[in-house]
Amino acid sequence: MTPALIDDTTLYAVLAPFAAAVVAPVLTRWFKHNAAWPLAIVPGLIFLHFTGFIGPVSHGETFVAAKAWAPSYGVNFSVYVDGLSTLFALLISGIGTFIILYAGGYLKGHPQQGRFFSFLFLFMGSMLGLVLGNNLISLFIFWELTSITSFLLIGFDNLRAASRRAALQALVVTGGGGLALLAGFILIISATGEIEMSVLLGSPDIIKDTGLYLPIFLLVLGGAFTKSAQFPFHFWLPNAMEAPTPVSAYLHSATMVKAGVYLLMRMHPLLGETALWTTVLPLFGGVTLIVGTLLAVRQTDLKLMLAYTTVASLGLLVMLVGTSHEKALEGAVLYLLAHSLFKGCLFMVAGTIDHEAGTRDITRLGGLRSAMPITFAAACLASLSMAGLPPFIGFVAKEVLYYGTWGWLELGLAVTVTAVIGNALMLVIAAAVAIKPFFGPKVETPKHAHEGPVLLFAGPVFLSVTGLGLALIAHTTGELFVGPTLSSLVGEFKQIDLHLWPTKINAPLILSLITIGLGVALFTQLDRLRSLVGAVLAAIGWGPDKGFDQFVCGIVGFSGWLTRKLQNGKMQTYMMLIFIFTAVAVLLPGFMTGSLPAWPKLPDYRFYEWGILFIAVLGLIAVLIAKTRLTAIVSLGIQGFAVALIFMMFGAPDLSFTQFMVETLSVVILALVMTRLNLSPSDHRPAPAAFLTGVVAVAVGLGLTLTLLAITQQPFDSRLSDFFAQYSRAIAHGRNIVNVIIVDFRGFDTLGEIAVVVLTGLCVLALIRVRTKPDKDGGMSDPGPSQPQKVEAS
Amino acid sequence: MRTIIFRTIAPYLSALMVLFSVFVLLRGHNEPGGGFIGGLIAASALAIYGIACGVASVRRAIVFHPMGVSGFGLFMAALAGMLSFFKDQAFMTSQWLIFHVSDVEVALSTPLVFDIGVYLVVVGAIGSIALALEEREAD
Amino acid sequence: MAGSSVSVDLSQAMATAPVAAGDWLVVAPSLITMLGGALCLMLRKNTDLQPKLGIAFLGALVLASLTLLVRVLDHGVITMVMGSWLPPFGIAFTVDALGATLSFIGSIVAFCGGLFGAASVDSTGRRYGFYPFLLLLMTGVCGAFLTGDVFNLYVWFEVLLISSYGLLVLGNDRIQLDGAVKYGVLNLVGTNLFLIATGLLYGIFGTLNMADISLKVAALDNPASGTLATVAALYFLAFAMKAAAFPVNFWLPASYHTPNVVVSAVFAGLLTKVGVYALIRVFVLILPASRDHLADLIALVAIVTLITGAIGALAQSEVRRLLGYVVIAGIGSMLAGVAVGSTLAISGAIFYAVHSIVVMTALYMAAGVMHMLGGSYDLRKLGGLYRKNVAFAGVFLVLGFAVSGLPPFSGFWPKIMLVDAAFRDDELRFGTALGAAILVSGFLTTLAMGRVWIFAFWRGGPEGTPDGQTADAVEVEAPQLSGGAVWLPLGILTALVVYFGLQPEWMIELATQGASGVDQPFGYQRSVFGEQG
Amino acid sequence: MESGVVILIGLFFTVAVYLMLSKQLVRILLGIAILGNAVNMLIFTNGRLTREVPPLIPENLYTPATATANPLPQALVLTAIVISFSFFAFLLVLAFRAYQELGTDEVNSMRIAEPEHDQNPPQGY
Repeated sequence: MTPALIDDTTLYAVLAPFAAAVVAPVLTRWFKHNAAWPLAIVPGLIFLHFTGFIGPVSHGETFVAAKAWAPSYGVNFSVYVDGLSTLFALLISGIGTFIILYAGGYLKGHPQQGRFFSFLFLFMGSMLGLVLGNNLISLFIFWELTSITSFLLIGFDNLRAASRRAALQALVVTGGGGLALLAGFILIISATGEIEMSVLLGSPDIIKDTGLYLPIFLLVLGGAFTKSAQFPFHFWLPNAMEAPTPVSAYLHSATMVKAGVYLLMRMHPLLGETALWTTVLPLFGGVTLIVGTLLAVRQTDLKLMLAYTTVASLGLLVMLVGTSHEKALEGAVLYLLAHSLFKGCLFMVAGTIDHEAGTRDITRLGGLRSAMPITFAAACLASLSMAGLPPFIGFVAKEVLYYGTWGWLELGLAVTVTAVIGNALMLVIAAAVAIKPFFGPKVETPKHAHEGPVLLFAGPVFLSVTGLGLALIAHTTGELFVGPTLSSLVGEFKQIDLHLWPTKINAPLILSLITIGLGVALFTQLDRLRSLVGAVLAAIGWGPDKGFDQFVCGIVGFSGWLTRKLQNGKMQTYMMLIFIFTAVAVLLPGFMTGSLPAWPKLPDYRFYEWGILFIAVLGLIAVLIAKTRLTAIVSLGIQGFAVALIFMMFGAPDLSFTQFMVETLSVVILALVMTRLNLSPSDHRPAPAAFLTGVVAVAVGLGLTLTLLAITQQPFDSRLSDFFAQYSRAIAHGRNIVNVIIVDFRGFDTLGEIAVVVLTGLCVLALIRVRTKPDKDGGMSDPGPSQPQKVEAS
Repeated sequence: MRTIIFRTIAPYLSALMVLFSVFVLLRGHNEPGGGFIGGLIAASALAIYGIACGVASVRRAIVFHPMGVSGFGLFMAALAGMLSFFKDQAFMTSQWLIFHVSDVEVALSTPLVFDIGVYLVVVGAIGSIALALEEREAD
Repeated sequence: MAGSSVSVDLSQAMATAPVAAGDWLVVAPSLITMLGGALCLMLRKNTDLQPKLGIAFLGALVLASLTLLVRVLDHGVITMVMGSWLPPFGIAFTVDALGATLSFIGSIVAFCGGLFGAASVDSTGRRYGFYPFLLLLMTGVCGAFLTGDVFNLYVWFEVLLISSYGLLVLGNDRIQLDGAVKYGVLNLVGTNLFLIATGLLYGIFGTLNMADISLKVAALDNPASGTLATVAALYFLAFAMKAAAFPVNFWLPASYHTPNVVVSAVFAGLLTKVGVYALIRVFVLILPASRDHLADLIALVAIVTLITGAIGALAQSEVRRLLGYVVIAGIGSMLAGVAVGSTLAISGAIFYAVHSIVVMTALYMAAGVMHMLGGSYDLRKLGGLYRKNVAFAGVFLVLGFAVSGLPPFSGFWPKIMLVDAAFRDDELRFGTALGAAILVSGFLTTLAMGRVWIFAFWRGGPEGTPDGQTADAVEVEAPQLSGGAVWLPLGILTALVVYFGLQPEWMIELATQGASGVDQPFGYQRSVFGEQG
Repeated sequence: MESGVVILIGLFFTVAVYLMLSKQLVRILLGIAILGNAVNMLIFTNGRLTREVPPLIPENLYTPATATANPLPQALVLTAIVISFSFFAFLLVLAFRAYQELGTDEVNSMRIAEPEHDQNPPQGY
């Protein structure tokens, strides 16, 4: 199955939403909310483009298209079209079309509607890039882009703290997982040397053979589980309900949260079917399924109920993928399809109810059946599918998945029981969502409820009807969508035979009946179940959601504590550390590499030369113990002049003169400054501090002495100086070699040096002439870029 | 400090020092000396003059702001190295113009111009620092 | 030649072949800025002319360094020895892809700083040398990037250091004086360590030319031991200080938030990167054996710098101080590249340096705009900026994501290159930990930048504004910002961030060329000494 | 020839570091001045020492008649002297201004840029 190379149209299809994102605000400015109609054409066309792949893909063909992006690093912008990516691309663009329409109605009149469209399109493009991505790096880029764009979408209602929190939470959780995924991908690339998914899939054992399977598996899982909200990372998903409903309907049906499931499905041929895979995935998936459904039961907010069932569904999908059993995988594909359709529809319904009635709390809703007949119909169809009743696609999915779990030997029973309980609870929620708001007596709602405009009901109707239609033509559905996708999952071409109605009474059918019975029973006890779950959660009193707050709060607090310890504001500490490192740097290598100098011979200095050295030492000691500023200044001068004499002693008159002048000027400036700077020059160092600083100082001095001795005991390469001596007069016309070096041989140093001198003059001028402005707020002044004019002193 | 004697001799002393500094500058290529040391001497001259007769009179005497002089010195030094551009040689390749004026050899060269630039930079910058500090002293 | 000279064979001492005018590009960045700085200084009192003149020279600098880069890419490494003296006797400027790239990006940042300064530096600031300081700072920066002589490198370090002192104290606020004392003393110690190491190196080899030293080092039997080991340790300490690597980074958080924000912006972009550049130049080109020797230590320093930097950012509520720590975290990434030392790692470090130069400058400028719009740098007092200026909010978001290393912005590519290189390194004891630290640091930075965005932009107003509402102050029309001088530089830099993110190929190629230029130094050496070298 | 001066240089470094580890700015400055001298002598010594023969070429010759002191380190030190003097002058004035404005000469009490009671950043979202 070598993929065929196709033209770039598919690449442009991925980029089209990004272009639409640019146009959207403009169109919205012109057409207001009706801009949704022209904008919806974009995903519509993308959908059409991908329908073209359905036929060939169902025959087992695959395609790639690629453009070089960063070829020096092996990164291409490339797509890989097979059953799995086609299914996802169709869901993303298909549901996306209706989400755009729905957003047009839902945010009608909102001042930032254009921006909202933009964000949606950006997200759509990222999602398409993700599911079609062939190059691991470009796949990852789109993966992170979905995190970024969902951050913007979830926080769209930015003035509310809850929205901001949810957005940050989504970013932190999915972004953090993304880093794990990146690490995993980089490991794959460096271990296998391959970067294209299609190539990797061509040799399924390539990762398992590297010996890095475990870290890669864990890191990829880290990405997938956070994105697909597996327990214990599930908490960000319900919180993301703070976003406007179109966002929830899109992100939580077929896109964002399915990205993790997509990744697991995509990597299944590479990472699946190992003991690790078939243990870890069912375990986390199962727990997520049960936790999700139970938490859903507790809610009374329509959107939150749906959000938690989304968590549960994702758990179910992960569990099924985790079995690595072919029939269960088939069930997963079908359930994925069914879930995308009914969940997308139900979210939109919830949003419409909220929009039209002013609330989405099921305890405050009722009897909307007659006021909103079309919405009601759509809600019924979708929740029947969700409940897993015939003749809907949800039913078909459930049959197949039971078949798969039941037939799976290892942990079949546990998985089946988990699935049954989960599905029963799912049925409870489905019933609650469809029945509570619409049936019963009419309840007074904040807004007078009536049917929404076509923009609002087009999506729900279409999606729910599709859910019905796909079930009615089950065989074709299986042939065109499920089979090809399953082929991608198992890594070989599969054709399946799907029926709506079971042909005989078998285990799955019985399990279905048990599920329905259990579900109906639980639904009658919904209120008691709800208070029970509530009581249990109250007893636990902690959840990962609270944990997130503690994490952020904790890390900020810890950072503050640590930073104030490390950067304590005391320059003495800073200096101390730096000189300790200096001492280490000058002492340690010498001792470690054994390059200590030989014991020095007593130099044959003359009497007066010893005298000069002695004066220098005297000056140093005097500076060290100086008690008054006059002695300090004078003794500083003494050591400086002694240095000048040393230069003279070793044949450096230029140096000596300059040192002499510089030292004089230093002393003069010091004296000028010190008359103003009223200092008590006695050193208030307590004995331990004096000892410690003394040790450091001696260590630095000793280290440098040893190094310098070692170097000067080696022979010297005087090539440079010989050259200068030879050509100083002959070519450069100067008899003072030092001066010739300064102005000619190494004149560029001097140019830099005089720049330093000029700058020093200017610095001092800037320091002295500009008068400090009084602080506005005592201490912590806040100098802005647009400061008031400073007073000048002269 | 500001005794009458000091104030009287300071201008002459300063003038003498400036003269000496120019001498040191010019002989630098062949004997100990050069732009730096010359500049430092001249800056000291300005400082002494300033202490004796006040900063204002120094400023009047040198016409330009010392930082301007310093900037000009830098400009000149950098330009001096660029002449070689026109001879297709590398930056700072020295150019010499040597001619004889009645037995005295006079050498004009880019290193000399460069050294004068150095001199001006040092006079300007160090002089500016000294004057600024002295001015601070006065108020 | 006049009659007073003896006959000498010039070709023994000097390069006699004519120098192509194009080779003068090597010194053009230094000369343009130096002449410009001198001119601005002479016209110091004309505060209206200063910005125009300064920006014109900075524009010329951008053009010159771009042309230089193009020429280096066409011709390979270019060397020009000042005074035409044969290397290693004269001072050589040897420009390879690494130096040319950094000097080009640095010039852009300086140009943007010059523009921004026209809006944010008042006439006193201009009078007391903003433009001369900025121009001469660039003399130092470009000189450091382009020179091929160790002592000359020291001189340029000092030029940029003293210019930075001037910029830092410009305005003389109390907080500035406080910051300047710490910055001044600590950095002076750093450059003195550099000078000591250079002096010792001269004592060992008797030469100062980098290519010459690298040849001599390569000829040694055991190039990582003896006194050379001490020199390497000193160089590492000195450059780590310059680069603000933990635990010798104190000067940066103590001072970067004190000056005028445009000064912080230019500092954040350029100063620390010069230290990183010097590390790459010295440890990869000249002392490769010492790098191998110190690799584990460098890796450890990189890890700690990455983490403490990001942690420090989380601990701040003053935006500029926060950004200061983000700079430090970025230094950790570049050090990681030096620690790993493969071509991929070095090119990652170079790309990261380019990214960091651009994005950090832009972020500080953005902080300045936040202050202009919101009246404060404090996260507690900021809020509602999203409502006040959406375009600016978008710019900030892009920069925030870029600095966190999220795609599709400039920080992403060097990050994956560095992580990849770290994971591949089998010799390094902390290879995996190093890669992980880069990722974790990015994660923490995301959190820090996300919090800035949430507080300063999304929130309705300063602390205390009721949930779901906007503060009255936010509703007030935003103050008129002085147009192009603010938005143009911010726009240019943000555009670069996006461009490097979406079209990384050019920069990856440049960085790879830069990296192979230092880790296979034949081209560099040949450029200095000709074929026989 | 070098050993005596080398030991003196070590002493210079020791005194400089000891002074720079003081908390009084003026002592730190004295330390900086001495550090500059120490570094200059270190470079000078690295070029090896020769007694009393300055690197000058006699008027009648084109190269020095005898072995002279090594001119290159002298030139380097000349550059370094001027630079370290510049920095010293700047820091001196800076210290004076800091004392004037901040009212203290103890570096540990200079806490405007990094205030002592620095609060943690805001919590919440």
